[in-house]
Amino acid sequence: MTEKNTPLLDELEKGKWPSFVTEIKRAAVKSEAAGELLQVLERSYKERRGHWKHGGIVGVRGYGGGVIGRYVDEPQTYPNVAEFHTVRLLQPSGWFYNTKTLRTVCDIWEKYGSGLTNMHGSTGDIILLGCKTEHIQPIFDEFSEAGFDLGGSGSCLRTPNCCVGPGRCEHACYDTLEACYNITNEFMDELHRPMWPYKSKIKFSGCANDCTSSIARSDCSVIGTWRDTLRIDQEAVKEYAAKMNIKAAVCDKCPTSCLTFNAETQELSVVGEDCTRCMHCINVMPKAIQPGKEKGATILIGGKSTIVQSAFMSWVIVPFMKMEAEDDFAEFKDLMRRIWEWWDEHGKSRERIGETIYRLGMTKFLNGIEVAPVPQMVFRPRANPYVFWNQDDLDRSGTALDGSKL
Amino acid sequence: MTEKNTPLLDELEKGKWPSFVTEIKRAAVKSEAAGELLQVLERSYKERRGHWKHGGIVGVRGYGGGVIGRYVDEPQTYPNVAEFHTVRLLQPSGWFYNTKTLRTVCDIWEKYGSGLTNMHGSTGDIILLGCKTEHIQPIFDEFSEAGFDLGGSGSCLRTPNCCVGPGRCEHACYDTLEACYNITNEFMDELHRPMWPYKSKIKFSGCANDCTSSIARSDCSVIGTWRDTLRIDQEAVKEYAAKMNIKAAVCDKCPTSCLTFNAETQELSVVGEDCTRCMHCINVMPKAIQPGKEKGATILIGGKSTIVQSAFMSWVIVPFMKMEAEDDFAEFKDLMRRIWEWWDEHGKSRERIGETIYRLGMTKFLNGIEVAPVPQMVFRPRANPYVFWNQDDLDRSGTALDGSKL
Amino acid sequence: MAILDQGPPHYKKMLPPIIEENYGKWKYHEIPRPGVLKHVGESGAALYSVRVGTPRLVSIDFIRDVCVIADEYCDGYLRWTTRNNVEFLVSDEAKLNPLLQKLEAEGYSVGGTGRSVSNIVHTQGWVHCHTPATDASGVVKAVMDDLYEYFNTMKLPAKLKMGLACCLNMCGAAHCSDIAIVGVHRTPPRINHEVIRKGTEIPSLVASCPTGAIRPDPKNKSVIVNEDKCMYCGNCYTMSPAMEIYDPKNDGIAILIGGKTSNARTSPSFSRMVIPFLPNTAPRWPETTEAIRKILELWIANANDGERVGEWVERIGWERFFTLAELPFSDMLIDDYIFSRETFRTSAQFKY
Amino acid sequence: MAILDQGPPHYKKMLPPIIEENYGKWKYHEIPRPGVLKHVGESGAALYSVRVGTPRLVSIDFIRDVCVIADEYCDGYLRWTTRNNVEFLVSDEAKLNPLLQKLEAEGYSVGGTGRSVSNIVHTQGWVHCHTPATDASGVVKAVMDDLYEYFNTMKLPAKLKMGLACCLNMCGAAHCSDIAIVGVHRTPPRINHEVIRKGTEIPSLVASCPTGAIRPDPKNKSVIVNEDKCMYCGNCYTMSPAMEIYDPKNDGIAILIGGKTSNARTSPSFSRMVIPFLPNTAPRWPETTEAIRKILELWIANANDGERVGEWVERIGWERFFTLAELPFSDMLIDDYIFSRETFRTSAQFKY
Ligand code: SRM
Ligand code: SRM
Ligand code: SRM
Ligand code: SRM
Ligand code: SF4
Ligand code: SF4
Ligand code: SF4
Ligand code: SF4
Ligand code: SF4
Ligand code: SF4
Ligand code: SF4
Ligand code: SF4
Repeated sequence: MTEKNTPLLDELEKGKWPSFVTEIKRAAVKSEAAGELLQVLERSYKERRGHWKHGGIVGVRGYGGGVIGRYVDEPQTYPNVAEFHTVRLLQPSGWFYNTKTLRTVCDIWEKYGSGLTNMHGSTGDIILLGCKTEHIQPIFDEFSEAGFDLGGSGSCLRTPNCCVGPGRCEHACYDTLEACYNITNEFMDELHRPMWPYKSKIKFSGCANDCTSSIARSDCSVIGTWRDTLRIDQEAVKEYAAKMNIKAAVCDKCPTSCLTFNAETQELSVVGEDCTRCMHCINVMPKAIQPGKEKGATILIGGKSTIVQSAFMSWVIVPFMKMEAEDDFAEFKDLMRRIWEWWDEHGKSRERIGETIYRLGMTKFLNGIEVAPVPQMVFRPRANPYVFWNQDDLDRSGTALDGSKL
Repeated sequence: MTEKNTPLLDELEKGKWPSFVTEIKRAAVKSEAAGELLQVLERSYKERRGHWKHGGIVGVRGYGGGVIGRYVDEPQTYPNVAEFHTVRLLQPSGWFYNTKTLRTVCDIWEKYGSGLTNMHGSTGDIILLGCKTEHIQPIFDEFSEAGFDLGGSGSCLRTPNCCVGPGRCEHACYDTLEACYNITNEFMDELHRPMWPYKSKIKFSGCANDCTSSIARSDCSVIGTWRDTLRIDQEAVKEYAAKMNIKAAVCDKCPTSCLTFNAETQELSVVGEDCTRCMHCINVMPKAIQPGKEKGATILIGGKSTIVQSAFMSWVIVPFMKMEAEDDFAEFKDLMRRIWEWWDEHGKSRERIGETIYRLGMTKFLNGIEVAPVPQMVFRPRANPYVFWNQDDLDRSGTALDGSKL
Repeated sequence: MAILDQGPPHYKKMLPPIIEENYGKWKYHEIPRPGVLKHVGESGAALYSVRVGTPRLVSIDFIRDVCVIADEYCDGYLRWTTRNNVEFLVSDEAKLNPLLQKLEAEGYSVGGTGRSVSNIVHTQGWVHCHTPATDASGVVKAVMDDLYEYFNTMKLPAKLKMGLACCLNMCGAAHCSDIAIVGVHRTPPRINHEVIRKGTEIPSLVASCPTGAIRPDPKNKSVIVNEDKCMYCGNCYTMSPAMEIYDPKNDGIAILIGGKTSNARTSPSFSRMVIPFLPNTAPRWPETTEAIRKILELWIANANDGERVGEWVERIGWERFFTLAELPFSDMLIDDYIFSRETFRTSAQFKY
Repeated sequence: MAILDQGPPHYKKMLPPIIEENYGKWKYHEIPRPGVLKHVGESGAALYSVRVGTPRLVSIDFIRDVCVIADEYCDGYLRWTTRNNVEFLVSDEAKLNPLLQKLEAEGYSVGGTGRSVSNIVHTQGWVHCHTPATDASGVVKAVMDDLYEYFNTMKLPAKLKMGLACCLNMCGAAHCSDIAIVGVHRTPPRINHEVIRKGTEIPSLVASCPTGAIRPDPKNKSVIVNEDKCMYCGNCYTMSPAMEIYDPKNDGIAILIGGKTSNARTSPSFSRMVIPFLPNTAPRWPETTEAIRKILELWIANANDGERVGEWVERIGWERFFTLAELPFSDMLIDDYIFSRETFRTSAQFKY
């Protein structure tokens, strides 16, 4: 390995925050590719531009994605990163690990790759950063052997992810870890064999705090909620009352003003039907308030980032759905199949589902997936009177000249 | 005049609200056209459809608009309304009249027309409803003689209107009556000779209560406001305090929570810089609170109704402009000329200015009319990063590789 | 020879002396009783304005009648409001009650001030326009008759501003009203190819369609309408008489609510559709009057003090409104036009 | 032969016994000190999670190091968070302090809980992508170094969630962050006609441009870019390597603020641009760290208790924010894309 100066990058080893430069240097001790990456990067820092080319198509037998091809723009100068592909591995739900599993990842990656990883990629995968084309298949084979599988890339279902949920959170309204695991497994074909207009993402958050940012980061956002009324433990309320101003910190910030703290009785009451389950009061007083008993999730569709039509946030399609392992998440899976089918049929190439729905109208989408419209889907009804009518509706509502129904 | 049955319309003479049917019948006593209108209308009520055709081009010498051509679809059956055109007359500012003027209107209209009017049209004109083609010029000549002029129609400046303002309202922040009068006179050519892509409207409201609904109903909305802080008369506050709950009715409803009522001192205080001049507190306590001293108007552009791109409300272009008769409203007139010029150059046929700005971007518009962007123009900045850069800006902000400015 | 460009009559000639004297120097107002405004100047002078409802479509006899009254009680001065009400301008307090008695005796409707229903801003309808989907004056008459008790009292939670437009051109500017009554067509235009060939500018006609439903048919020297794309806005008919769109069986009324234009408290807002269709049951539109009354009474029963319709609905949430109003929600109420996205609920917050 | 479609490793195998036992039965949590979460189950059992910052781009040595620690203090169990922090899962309270001491001794960064700055969600940048307008890891390092005092304390008004994306593809999903750092190009793509001719699918390339700036040039078997229409999104470059868009002199960073994704109190919201450009001054981006610190300190000084950045700005108004922040407002910050209309101030309400 050639030792080269990296004065600019060295600046990024200063300071208190852990340094990725240090990490690359550590990898470089064992990997020439990692060493060369450092040089390419130093050059980028000097020239203020990237040096990677578009990825060609690389992959493993049987799958259409899971590996991102990457090539340096001057292969002669940097032969060890001439090919420097990324392997995406499906992470365990909630990014829980035992050390044995992690060491297996390290060992296989040490054998074939740069020794560099992202824990984790922004979509959720274990990202193995930098390997040669010839090693892709062996890497996959060994990981497969060890119980791993590839994540998504291309126009397919991307690797779903989920919040820690019932694993460690009192707020979880459904089993995010199981849902993510079960549903990822259900849609293996959709994940591994790109065949849609574009990518599609699912993220599972156990409650409206949305710790996976699913509403912004996924085409389908599954956000835990409840149908009945939140539960208040008045004893615990009194304990909180002793140390905080419940009215100011909780009641006054409730978006629907449906909480009242009675200073005299020291009791907190809620108008259940007005609560929009925003989680605020529960967040501030987790010992005293908890979600209702009838739990499930809201399903929202359409989230994505900026390109092309603007960033979209997901919007409500199903206000409340039971999400139960007992019935194998059947209702959700069934819905997703209908949604993807509709999108597959109507979406243009490189058009995310949110954009397709926006282009064709929510009405067409709802009809297509056979979901009945409810006011929860919108903040407010349309302001324009540009309604489409079909013959059925006309027949039902038209009036003959004598005033009788048609 | 043939007496005919109008059983359906007769139903609309019942009830407490004054009846337009009664009015048509009154006119029908003297006007055969009004009598026939009644019959056409009865038929419309029976058949549930209109019986008027598209207007042809009718008008007076020297003007391109001011009269709306209207023809019945069965001229043989209804010869007296075969031609039934509308004449639009410019109303006096604020729809103030002396009875002499009104009688003049009646007399001339009795002579030539149906004797039916709209007091007033939705844009503001005196609407004279129904006359023959041959009478248009004589009607105009006589009205002209009597000091009247035609209003707008077609792709021109439409008849501006204004609220009662300083004439009878304590809230008026500028002289709406004078502004409307003066500015209408200034733009006589723009009003009488259609030459733009489409219609353009101006409405003048003396304060943010916007009693002309200018923000929704006009391409240019001139809404009175002030620059300094509203004025509070603490004695009057105390009087109100005796009969109402100031905190609940005023302070709690202030959109910026900038009002505080001190129950002890019975005094009301405002954080002037936080006030957005919404008028609420002044509306509720007009004896105690009044606008600041430095008065003027906010200029907003783009309002229009539904067709084509959706209804638009006007948006802020100039947060504060002095509107003074002393300087002949020079700044405003100058701005309007620049705005119309830009629109005339860039607007498509039948495209309201709000739509042109939306299509081309506010940036292009602001540059075109040489108005500097300020944050008051938007509720919030852009969410997408799709910024256009020009060479000047690049030159100012680019960086050479050694880190120095370009 | 007519004088061109002389502009409107000068308003100054129309102002009663009390206004000339107190011009721009009004201090405050009170509403001593429904329909009567008392404006007090810095000088202490008091002007009483008595507001009288009109059908807007009036005969010259009506105008002459009010002139007679104005001469007797107002020194010959009166005005009209932005909502087509007459205001008698009384400078002499002694004449106020006599005027009110006179008006009562003659059957005039005094009201429309403060927390009341005022006159409905409206349009031509079958009386004078070529594109209406419903009548204007008739619907307004039916609705105002029904709501009369709210015109001559001030017992509403807040002002109620209504607008009616007989077609989507919205000449009644109903798009920002507390309650908007909008005439709607519901079937595509019927093309009269003859008329088109006789001189319609086809490119303009094609361009007029907001949804791109019209395309040229060069073979026929006419156009074709893709009926699936048409949402019956009638803009093509405005452009060309060849695109007749009225349809007695299917035209009718849509109700939108919750708009406002004042900036008081909340920013101005658009009205939102809550009923996509009510039939054109002339002469008295009972379905429409009933639907409006129901919404209005729900608002009265549920709004906080001073809350306009839209402020109330926004506070409780539109989903709750539909439950309370027992109105069916359908896909027709979901926006699918250019700015639809901002109406989609991009939030996990909602009521059931 | 590899097994296909076997899916992710089963999470159940990764859960420490205390989690298995209290799965779905957690009762509440506390944050005893920055970086430490204490979750208490209905059973009374307590699980301590110790959160440690990472650069995300880590070597296998790093992973092995944390494994050693997890073996010693956590029975071999640990997890990563949605923001790329490691969480050591301590079931035995006795091991908590020793673990914290160990982490301190080894130089790990404990923090990121509650009202702190957590790790910055970010992307590849110059390390591994072909379209970046700036680096990812380097900027993050510079910013986190600068804000370190807010990572290992909980003295902010509320949580601060940052995101970085090195190009408009926004892989860092920065579009709904309290503070978003976005790499931006500012000059149009340079067309390599050779490469296009060699096999770019021209219709797709043309279709890829959001503003319609690209049109086919059949004569040259290539395309033409209307530079006036190009806003440098780079989508064409994503489609085809022939449209190179990096530009060392003009690439840089834009700052957007005020987004959030939680539904707590307010609905999720997009971040909004407040600084259109800061230069790419590698290796430590001082202009960027300074700009962010200024905004952050302004927020600290002015926000109410518990108010996220966007909640604060919406309360005071964006116009006031620009005044307080002393940031220049320019036309670049005014939206001119599809949903621009909803950003225009259609109201007479504003602050000066
Ligand atoms: C690796 C990763 C960034 C990271 O450092 O973590 C990544 C890297 C790339 N993304 Fe991404 N995206 C990654 C998460 C995201 C996310 C965030 C998320 O999933 O939560 C987004 C925004 C959310 C969304 O999906 O809208 C995202 C939005 C995009 C887009 C724009 C998509 C759009 O519809 O707007 C592109 C462009 C494209 O697909 O052509 C893109 C494309 C790319 C490509 C493949 C570049 C390209 O055009 O070929 C990048 C490969 C870089 C490389 O060579 O390593 N990436 N990408 C993330 C995937 C890791 C993983 O699998 O765990
Ligand atoms: C008379 C009047 C209604 C009334 O009963 O008061 C009216 C009547 C007509 N309007 Fe209007 N508009 C009238 C005020 C309005 C308003 C309200 C306003 O000005 O405050 C609007 C909505 C505000 C706006 O400008 O956006 C309005 C928006 C339209 C439009 C749609 C314009 C748009 O950009 O969306 C059209 C269509 C057109 O211009 O082709 C239209 C067209 C028409 C035409 C000329 C029909 C046509 O297409 O030929 C109507 C003639 C009816 C007739 O024969 O009497 N009218 N029109 C109003 C004018 C009276 C006056 O001068 O005082
Ligand atoms: C006479 C008139 C102006 C004119 O030049 O003709 C007028 C006159 C007054 N308006 Fe108005 N407004 C008039 C149309 C409007 C309109 C436009 C409209 O109705 O189409 C609006 C905006 C409507 C909207 O928001 O949708 C309007 C929104 C207001 C408001 C704000 C109400 C609110 O809280 O949202 C006030 C303040 C108040 O009443 O507290 C106000 C207040 C007033 C005051 C109290 C002002 C004053 O101190 O003199 C006047 C008596 C109001 C009353 O009737 O109780 N005026 N006012 C208009 C009477 C119409 C009518 O005959 O009913
Ligand atoms: C560990 C993690 C989930 C995971 O599966 O990895 C997590 C865990 C918790 N979150 Fe979260 N959140 C996590 C990412 C998020 C995200 C997504 C993100 O950061 O990209 C969000 C949405 C961000 C946004 O709104 O923009 C998020 C919004 C919240 C909120 C709402 C905050 C607010 O008021 O807006 C709460 C409630 C609270 O803290 O009061 C919350 C609360 C919590 C609680 C207290 C839940 C609990 O009772 O266990 C956990 C500890 C929070 C803490 O750090 O103080 N969590 N949380 C994530 C830690 C990321 C990190 O390393 O910093
Ligand atoms: S989204 Fe809710 S359930 Fe999931 S970790 Fe966050 S707070 Fe807990
Ligand atoms: S969850 Fe939110 S809406 Fe419901 S009571 Fe608590 S703070 Fe209010
Ligand atoms: S807009 Fe203002 S100034 Fe004009 S009449 Fe209404 S309240 Fe008075
Ligand atoms: S005018 Fe409006 S914003 Fe200003 S103090 Fe009064 S209520 Fe508040
Ligand atoms: S709303 Fe339509 S139908 Fe009614 S007057 Fe205006 S253009 Fe004519
Ligand atoms: S009615 Fe409207 S949508 Fe239908 S064809 Fe005509 S212009 Fe197009
Ligand atoms: S944000 Fe852009 S440059 Fe950065 S990793 Fe994603 S695609 Fe590549
Ligand atoms: S950079 Fe974006 S806007 Fe410019 S040509 Fe390419 S796709 Fe079009």
